[in-house]
Amino acid sequence: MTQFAQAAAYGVVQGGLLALVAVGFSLVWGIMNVINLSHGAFAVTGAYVAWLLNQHFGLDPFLAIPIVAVAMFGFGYVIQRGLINLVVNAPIFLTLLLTFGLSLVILNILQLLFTADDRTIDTSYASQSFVIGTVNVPYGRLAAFFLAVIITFALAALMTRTRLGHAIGATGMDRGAARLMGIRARHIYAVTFGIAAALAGVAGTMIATVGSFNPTTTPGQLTLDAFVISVLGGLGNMYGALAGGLVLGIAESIGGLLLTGTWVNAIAMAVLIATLIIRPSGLIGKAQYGGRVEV
Amino acid sequence: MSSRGPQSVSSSTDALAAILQGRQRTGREVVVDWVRSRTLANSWPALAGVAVIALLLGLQQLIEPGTMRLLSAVFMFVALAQAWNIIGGYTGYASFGQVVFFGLGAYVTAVLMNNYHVSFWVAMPAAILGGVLFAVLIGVPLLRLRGHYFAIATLGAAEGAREVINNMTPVTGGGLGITIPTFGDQAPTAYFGKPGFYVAFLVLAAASVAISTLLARSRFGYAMVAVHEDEAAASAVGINTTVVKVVAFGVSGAIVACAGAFYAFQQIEFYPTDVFDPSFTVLMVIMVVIGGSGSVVGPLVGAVGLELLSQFLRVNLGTYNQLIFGAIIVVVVVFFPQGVVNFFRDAWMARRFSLLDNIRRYRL
Amino acid sequence: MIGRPGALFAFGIVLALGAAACGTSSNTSTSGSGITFAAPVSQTGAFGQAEGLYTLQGYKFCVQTLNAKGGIQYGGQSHQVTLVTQDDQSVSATSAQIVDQYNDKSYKLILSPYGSPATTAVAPVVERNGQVMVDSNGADTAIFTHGYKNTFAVLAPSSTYVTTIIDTLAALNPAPKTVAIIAANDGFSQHAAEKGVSEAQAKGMTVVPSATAYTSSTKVNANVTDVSSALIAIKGTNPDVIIISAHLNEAVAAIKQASELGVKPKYGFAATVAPPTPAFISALGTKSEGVIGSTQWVPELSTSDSLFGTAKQFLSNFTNTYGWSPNQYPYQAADAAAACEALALAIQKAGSADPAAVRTALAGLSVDTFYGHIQFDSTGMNTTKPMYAIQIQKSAFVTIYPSNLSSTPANWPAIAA
Amino acid sequence: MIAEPQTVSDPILEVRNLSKRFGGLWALRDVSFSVSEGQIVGVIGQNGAGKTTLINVITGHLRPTSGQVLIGGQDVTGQHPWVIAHDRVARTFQIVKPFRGVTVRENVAIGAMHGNAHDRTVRDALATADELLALVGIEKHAHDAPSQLSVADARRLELAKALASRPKLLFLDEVMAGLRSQEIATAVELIHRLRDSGITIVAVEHVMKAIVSISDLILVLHHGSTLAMGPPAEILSDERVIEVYLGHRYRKTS
Repeated sequence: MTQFAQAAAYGVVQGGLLALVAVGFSLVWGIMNVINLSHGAFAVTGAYVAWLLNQHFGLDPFLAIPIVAVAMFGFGYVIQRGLINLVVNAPIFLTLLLTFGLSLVILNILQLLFTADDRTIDTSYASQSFVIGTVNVPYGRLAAFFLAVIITFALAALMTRTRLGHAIGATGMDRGAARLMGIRARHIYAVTFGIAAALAGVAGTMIATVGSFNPTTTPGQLTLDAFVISVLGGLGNMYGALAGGLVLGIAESIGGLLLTGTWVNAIAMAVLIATLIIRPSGLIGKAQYGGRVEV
Repeated sequence: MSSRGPQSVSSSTDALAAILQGRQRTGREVVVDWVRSRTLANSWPALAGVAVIALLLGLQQLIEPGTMRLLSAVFMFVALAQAWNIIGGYTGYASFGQVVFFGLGAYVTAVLMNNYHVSFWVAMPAAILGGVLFAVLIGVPLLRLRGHYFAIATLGAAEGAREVINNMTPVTGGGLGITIPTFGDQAPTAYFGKPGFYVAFLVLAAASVAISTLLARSRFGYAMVAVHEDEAAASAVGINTTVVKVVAFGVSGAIVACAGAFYAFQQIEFYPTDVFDPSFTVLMVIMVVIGGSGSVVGPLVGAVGLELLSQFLRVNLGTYNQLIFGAIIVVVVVFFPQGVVNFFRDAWMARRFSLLDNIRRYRL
Repeated sequence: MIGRPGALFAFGIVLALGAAACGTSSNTSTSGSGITFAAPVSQTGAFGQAEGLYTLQGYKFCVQTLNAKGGIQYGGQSHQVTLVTQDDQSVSATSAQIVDQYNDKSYKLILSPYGSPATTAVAPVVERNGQVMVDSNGADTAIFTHGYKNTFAVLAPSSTYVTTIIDTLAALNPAPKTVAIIAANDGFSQHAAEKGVSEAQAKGMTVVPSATAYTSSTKVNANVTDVSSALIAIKGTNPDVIIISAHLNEAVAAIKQASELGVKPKYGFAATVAPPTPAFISALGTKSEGVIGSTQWVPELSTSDSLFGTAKQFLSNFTNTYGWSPNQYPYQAADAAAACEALALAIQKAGSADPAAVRTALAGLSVDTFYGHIQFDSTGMNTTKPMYAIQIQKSAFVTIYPSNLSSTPANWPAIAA
Repeated sequence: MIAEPQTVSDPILEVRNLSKRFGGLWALRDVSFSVSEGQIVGVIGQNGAGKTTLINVITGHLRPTSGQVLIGGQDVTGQHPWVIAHDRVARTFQIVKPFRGVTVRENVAIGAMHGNAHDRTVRDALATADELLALVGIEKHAHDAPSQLSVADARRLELAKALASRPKLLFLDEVMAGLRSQEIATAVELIHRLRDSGITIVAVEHVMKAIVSISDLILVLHHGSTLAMGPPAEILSDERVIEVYLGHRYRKTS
């Protein structure tokens, strides 16, 4: 029972971290119909920015978040405006291939700059935990969890309450109509991708703080997680990533306790497939923006 | 109520009625007609195919065994790309988990040969059968999903299958890997060696190209295209879309499983992470899309071109090779979004070779 | 609709040209009395800028040193050595393909790629081609169970990685009474854990939560960054020491997540291959303090050879050449240099670079080197060579076992009570 | 069941109490009618009256919430579309659905090589396609991509595709919408020819004049329910139809 409670608690905070990884990916997919295979590369790039700030200026990773977000927004904006916009109307495979090639380029550059060594941002508190009964709740992942919740609600507010959000939503639903309303799709897409890149960077920073990262195995894992969570939660829904992340986090944590060895990974995939078959629109259901699903 | 209809049918002799009557031809007539219709002009793809195989068998006499191994890899990717194109290109169901058949084929072969000392020539057909059965098993539920959902579900199937193999340690060796006995009298089938595998993979590639070509020109090929374009319209003209999708998935899975069987025997020792490596799927997709999906030549060009390019860069650029490979993918996607082969075919027909047209087509 | 299979003929030509282009190696062989060592190395992919690079540095350093000392002497002549390498992109099948292509060029003397999986894939190729390989970084005992005659490993096999840790712990004061073992689901880690459990029991330690937990509840997938389920299985069993038989990712995750989950071993952590690498310290920061690791080589070794001198001299020369800190150096480079040296010594002994003669010489080799004693048993393993243990103290590797090589005492218990 | 004697008026299509609900909305409610072989039946109604839903449910593209569909006396309720297509039933789509990746000719050939009375080879199907393209008058576009067709020609392609599967019962979903009067005249003539060749036709139309002039029977749908059913003359004089559906505009134009 103690173990069960511990697994559940850890699953929740871990789920928050996973949600943080997925939220930007889900946004880009929902709005632009682009499966961004370089999402993990963006997260790791953000992690390196935070790591450099920490190494050279001793900046705390939480304080680095705004800087990372701004830097990654700029990077994402430029990549979308200068590159992805060139093929954004093409069938989805092409954007998929483009972002795959892009991630190869980014990750190999990172590898040459920083080597493939694992890195971490060392803080005195992130791996500490407070105790409730016999259950340990780690501060770092708890912070990531709250960050995920805050970002999700902030994003929801942005999408529903602001002009920018309406413009993004309108562009996601019908680009032609959006253009008639005077929305500059090129700019809006770039802003959307910039936001997603910034969110990826924030997720990367958190991963660097609570765990470790490298430019070889981390990015692929993050992209895969984001992919699974986005579908699980439901595409084009602002709360989808949060729901998907939490479900995956808790399922893996409790499943890992109940099943021996690494069977939990097989079970997780079975659950994913079952979800898709039974409820293809995801756990949350109806798309609130964009959410065009086509090949 | 009117009773004109039936009377007019009997009296009408117009063209429409003739069409509606249909063509009642016997199988014999069809065959005879087909044989008569064969000319040098319309048989040239088959002749060219035979000539290329002969050329490649001749080439084998000129090259070193290590180069044969490199070309074996090229042939294998030709088969994998053709297989992916059948489900992803023709039928329009983008499988992101096609490597699952590769891994299953490899493991069925290795388990049979290692645990039960079965001949490769029994294990390989068993691997193909396993691929087909698995395709039907997961295809029936998953092929109801469209687009991304199908993609992620197949990805999940591949990841899940790898974990199952990983945990069935008593049978598969799990994460400890598996070895096909090939030395001395332990070997159930004598190892092919590099020349043998060159021929084996060449035959596999040729067979996959032939299957793809024949499918493309058959009624089934048109059914796959119809399913790709519009399932409602396809089913309205009497195409059983479920059967078409499952069969296409099964044929694709069979080819990939067969490639996995040969690969397993060639490698001798391997781990689940080697043969369920998602980068095989990624390469299949890249080769098909960059070559040009939905055709026979596109995946062929994509597979040969990219595998040779990748090897060339690897040998000559050292540390920078994957960086440059990635950059080339980006450039090709931007300038040839419809695939290299489709671009040159369309450009040749329109006599207009403008890369800017390509960019204009898909940019925002 | 469906395109015509056009220009099929062109493919034959493209294939022929392409094959020719890809077959061209980036390095050229020397003529005359030169000898070529050929190695598939990882320059890109997972090991590209890490272990693969360290291995490559070890090979390069060895060949440079060899040539600077006049090459390999036999038959009254000196023979310069050329090192030929090709990137395998950290893919085992590519390693095997490269070795096959080396055979076309009559490169018969092979140095292994990095890691057990790649070495496992290359060994049968070497066997079939009549090449001979000295293995520097593939420790999985499974490599040596297939009766291959042409593969020789200078490093101690996987079976010693955890047993050495157990022996180290048993010699410490206080010696742990209970240990927990987390093991990755790969051959190398599982074999190491299996031997470790029996060694622990032989030393009177109890393995918690159970002796077979490393195959079930504390088994984790290789290369994962979340091992929380294994830690939760350990939580409550209160082991004195947690041993991680895995690679870098799992070891780093285990130590970080143990802190998060309040899984606190009474004395400290130990791990197999991760601690004696600079990356371990960079990935864990201050949490790497006090972690014990088993290693193939320490610079305090008393043996020496005419090529590299003493172990200490090797360390200072190598770290100067490649810009490493003498406190944080990659032991993989020492493995690699030792493999290269063993090959050179065998050639010298055989008086020939003929692979069959070199193979025979390797089989009968028995020498002391900077790396320790090198002698192969009938399966090709260097079973005479023990492993050692280091502890990370103030971000530096400190040798703590065996005691005769240790100048600084272990910081123990590593975790403050 | 006792086998009834075969008569000319034996219904080829019988719809019994058909209902279809989307969420809280009844797209079809308790619709019943039957069609005899050789008839032309017109289905009219406002936007959202349930006309297309009716075709979709009968041809198997949607499952009915309740009710039955019998084709040639066989219950086909809830069958897959291709099963129904194999009963020699064909349809066109209001929003044309050409197979975009292939030529106009191949589009029609796909129709001819599947279904119940299909051609056995691709060559035969292409020959059938050529004949049908000539029949509907777009033979000069045979090798074009469907996207290059005009609206009227795209509708012709849709019709040729449906005919290629050699139907006995054909559903036409607004084949005359958006056509100019000359084109409508051609279409009307074509529908007559189809019927004369033995095809039973159920045509959903907005273009009142044309459909009324050729139909044997008119079904008027209103909010998913049957408002009226009968011969054209009866329908045109039906006060409810005039008030509720046809409105003043029709009276004006006629």
